[in-house]
Amino acid sequence: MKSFKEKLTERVFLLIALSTLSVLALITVFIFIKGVPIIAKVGIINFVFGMKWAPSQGYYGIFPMIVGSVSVTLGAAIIGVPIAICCSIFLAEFAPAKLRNVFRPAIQLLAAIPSVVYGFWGVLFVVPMIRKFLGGPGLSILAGSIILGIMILPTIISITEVSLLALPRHYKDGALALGLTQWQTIHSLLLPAAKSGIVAAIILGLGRAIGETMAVIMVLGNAVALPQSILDPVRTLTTNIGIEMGYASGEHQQALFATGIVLFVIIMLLNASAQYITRKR
Amino acid sequence: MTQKSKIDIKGLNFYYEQKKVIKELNLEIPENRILGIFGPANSGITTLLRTLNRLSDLTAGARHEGEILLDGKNIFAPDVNLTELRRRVGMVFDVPTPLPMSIFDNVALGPRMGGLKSKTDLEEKVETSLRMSALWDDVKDRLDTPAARLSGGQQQRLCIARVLALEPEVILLDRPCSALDPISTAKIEESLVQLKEQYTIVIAPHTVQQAGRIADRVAFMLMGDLIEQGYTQEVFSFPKDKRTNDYLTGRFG
Amino acid sequence: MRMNANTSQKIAKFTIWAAALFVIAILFSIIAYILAKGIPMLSWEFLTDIPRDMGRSGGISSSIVGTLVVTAVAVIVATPFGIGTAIYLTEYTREGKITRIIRFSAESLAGIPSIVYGLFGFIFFVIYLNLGWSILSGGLTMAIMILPTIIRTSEEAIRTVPQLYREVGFSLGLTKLQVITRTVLPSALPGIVNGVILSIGRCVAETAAVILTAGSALRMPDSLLSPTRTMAVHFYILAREGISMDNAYGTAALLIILILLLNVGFNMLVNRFIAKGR
Amino acid sequence: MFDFCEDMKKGIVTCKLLKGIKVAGGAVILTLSMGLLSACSQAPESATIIAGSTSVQPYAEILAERYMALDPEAIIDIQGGGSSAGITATQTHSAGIGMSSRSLEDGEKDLWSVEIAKDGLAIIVNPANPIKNLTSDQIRDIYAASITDWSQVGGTKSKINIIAREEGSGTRSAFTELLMGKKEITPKAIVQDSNGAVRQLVADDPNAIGFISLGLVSDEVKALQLDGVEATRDNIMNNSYKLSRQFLFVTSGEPTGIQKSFIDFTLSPEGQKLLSKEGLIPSAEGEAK
Repeated sequence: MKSFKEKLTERVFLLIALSTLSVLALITVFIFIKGVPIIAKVGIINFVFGMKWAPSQGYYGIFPMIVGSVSVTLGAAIIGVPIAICCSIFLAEFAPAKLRNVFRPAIQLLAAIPSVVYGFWGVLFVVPMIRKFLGGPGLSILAGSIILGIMILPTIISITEVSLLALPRHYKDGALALGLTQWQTIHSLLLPAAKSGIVAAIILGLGRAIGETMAVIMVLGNAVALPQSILDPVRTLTTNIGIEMGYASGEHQQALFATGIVLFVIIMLLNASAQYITRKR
Repeated sequence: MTQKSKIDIKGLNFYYEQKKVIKELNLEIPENRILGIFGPANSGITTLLRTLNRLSDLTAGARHEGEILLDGKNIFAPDVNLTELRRRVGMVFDVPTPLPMSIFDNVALGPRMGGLKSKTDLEEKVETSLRMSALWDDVKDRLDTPAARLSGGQQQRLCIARVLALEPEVILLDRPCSALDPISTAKIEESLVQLKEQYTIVIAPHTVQQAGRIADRVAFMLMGDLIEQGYTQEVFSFPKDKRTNDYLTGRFG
Repeated sequence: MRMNANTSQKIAKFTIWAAALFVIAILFSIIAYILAKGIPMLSWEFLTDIPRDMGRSGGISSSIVGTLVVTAVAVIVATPFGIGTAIYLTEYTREGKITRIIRFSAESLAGIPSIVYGLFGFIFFVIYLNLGWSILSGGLTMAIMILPTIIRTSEEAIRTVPQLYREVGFSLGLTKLQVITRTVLPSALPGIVNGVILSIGRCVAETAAVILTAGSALRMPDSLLSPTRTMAVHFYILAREGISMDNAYGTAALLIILILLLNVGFNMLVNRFIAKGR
Repeated sequence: MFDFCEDMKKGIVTCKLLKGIKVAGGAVILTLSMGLLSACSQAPESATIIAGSTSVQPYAEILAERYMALDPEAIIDIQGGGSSAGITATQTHSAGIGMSSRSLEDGEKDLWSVEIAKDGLAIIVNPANPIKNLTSDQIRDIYAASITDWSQVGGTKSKINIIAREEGSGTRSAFTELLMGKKEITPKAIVQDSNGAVRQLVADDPNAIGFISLGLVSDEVKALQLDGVEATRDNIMNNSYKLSRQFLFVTSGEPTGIQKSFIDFTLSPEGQKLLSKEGLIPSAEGEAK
């Protein structure tokens, strides 16, 4: 029999555990309460697909920013994912033990560097390089993609490495015993076997990229027009909030919360799909 | 049996989910003696020991039939206080399990959690327990060092001391020496023989020889069945059951 | 034409090594650059003086204090909730609907961008609870932000505690709560500390969420309701407004050093525990 | 490993949804009350909060720093938030003094306000850019993207990189008001969220054009003449350079106490000298004193 005290303790722990749920609910409720009125007023189609963002004139269309977020995130994935997967293969299969013990904390450190420092570094080195060698203002989708591509490395590397290391040892032994080279083993056996983990890692990395604010404010240029090329400046959903929140009031502020809602929904969809993929394993 | 029995197991059946691991077991455990229960792996011995202080409750899907009487009272009765039962029936595991704290705190943990607050009382209890498990001389100068720094044999004697500090009535030992070298094993066996003056000891020895060296009585289990029990000398010299004989002479196991 | 197996092996090996070295090079270049520019700025005066003239001169003591206190509030609030949740998930329940809900919530919280936390903290703590731009608003917002990290690392740490430890506890006559606090948590401590250190790093580095909740006031905070400007925010404003690049580098260098210390400190901690035979 | 929990089966798993909601509600209340509790346990001191325009903010910080040095008892907190937010905060009494870099609109006229200084707006380009002068029309056409190449205004042939401030910024609205007329700033313009960032970018990019506070113009960038008039303080004071705006302090009702003495300090010769040193143009009200 469980004593009353034990039951009470259990309830207390349950209550604590439900704090995550209640906080999530609070966040959802407050962001929605603040943002929904303006969406209702403008109309969801006009808000999401509107091409013009000019709060001072009452235009609240965030489509260019959705395009901005998507293009920068894709760019980050194109740059970051191959490097990240190489690095996790390096960690899981190639690195000598000594190097691994240096490399892993280094990746941790990469995750710990403040995003403003990344942004600053981008302004100092990446943006001028682009301006000099590729033309345009430098502040661009490309600059943002490079910075974000680096920033998502730790997320993707650590999760991919874990899913590579979680594979049964005999997969590798078996393949090597069949005379496959190390690389053949990795790309024909290990990578496919760890596929769901890698996909989840990439999705979480994309989530990080789409949610990053400070670094991209500094390197993206934040123009509210649809970009024509990767050298054009662009604004993302996060930077729209970050750059204008300081000044906004009234409807303008509501519109920024509404931008937050759109961001929130995108992130929740990404999370849910990452969780779904991991569960399915 | 002339000896007073401390524990009386009656018609015990034990299941994990659908699997029956102890079959219709009847066994009396004598007071102030060492009972060795031996047999090949998967005979249900560990389960039996874990049932005696109801640690088996922790395993999902475990259930039982029959009763186990401790001093005449069924430990499965609904009003049994588990905490108290486990204090009366202490357990030492097959690998040394020092907890991540100092030597002193390891031994003092049980009494402290049981409500003993006085520092001097605790110190006295720790010393007595460590003396009884023959560890005191090794560690008396470094009681506040982490227990993990002790050698394997010392760790296991620490675990015995930790159980002794609870002042239990019965001590269960599940292959306590399986991870130890012969010298450490000898020391522990020596302490056990001394301890039986005050305690009832049930040991699952890791070798038949160990049972021979220290047990007063032995029981042989096979696949969940109790095959044979009796005084150590009798069972070892003149096993009644062929399977016992086969096991003792090394035909299987 | 099929590539020869050995050639492909060589190319792959080269590429993978190159990628790894490239990443290290980037990391090194960022850190080295900031440190080279910033360390000469670090002086006793810089660390102990409050910012003067918008941060153009003087030091950053009020930012250091602000950063530490915001972080402390966040960690003090989030840690009990995080560990408590981890305990509930591992010790008190089996996998089922409730754990799924809790895990889903925690993982969702982990994915929410910091700017959204900033929006929430602003509307909830700053406006709704009327805490104003303050250390408390910033700290509580950060607490929510780091909660999932602490839950996940604590849960992982608790799961790796051998079942035997629990059995030892029970066999010593401990109650369930005593088993958890006396045997499980101490064994899980290194993992939990890891989570807390990761979270501290996250608080120290965060900009978007704190700028909207803790404000950007420069003066030395004197209560939890004072607004403050954390070091990351101070760096952002100094560098962005072009107020003083020297002081911006100094602030960034201090941030990087702090983060390096946290990481190194943690690794040493882990090694010490391993050395102790855990 | 996790299925070893004691007596768990009967417990929570069967917990009904209703109960769950009740518990979740409890957790919410717990969180809320925790916040409130911590709020109440800390008696806030009577800090005077000055909030509003981030253009005014740095100057207010300098004023407050000096003011607090003179009167150590006084505590003044400066917050950004933008002109509109600052005005709203003043109306709702959550800020003692509002800072505005735009003039008051209808519905805000009930507030008491005073001009603390004037700020010039400089049109800046990279020092390597040969252009020295642009007309108002040319600037308007550039920002409306009907002129897109420097060669169209007499420069070398290269695309113009337009840099603007963000929506809601007082600097942007002043620029729009004074120069753009009915036209809009092109959405293709790069947007930066501070004077410093605009200046940095123009300093780095030979093809860029931007606008910042006159006081923040440095050697790294070149301020253009507007319709042939040099962007200087004197030209602003004699009204020949037309790009300037007011910086206002607003209070709800006639200021009293610390608000009054801080505003008095701002308008005093010492306060005005501080602002002047930072590149602002002294307020007419200050000179009147």
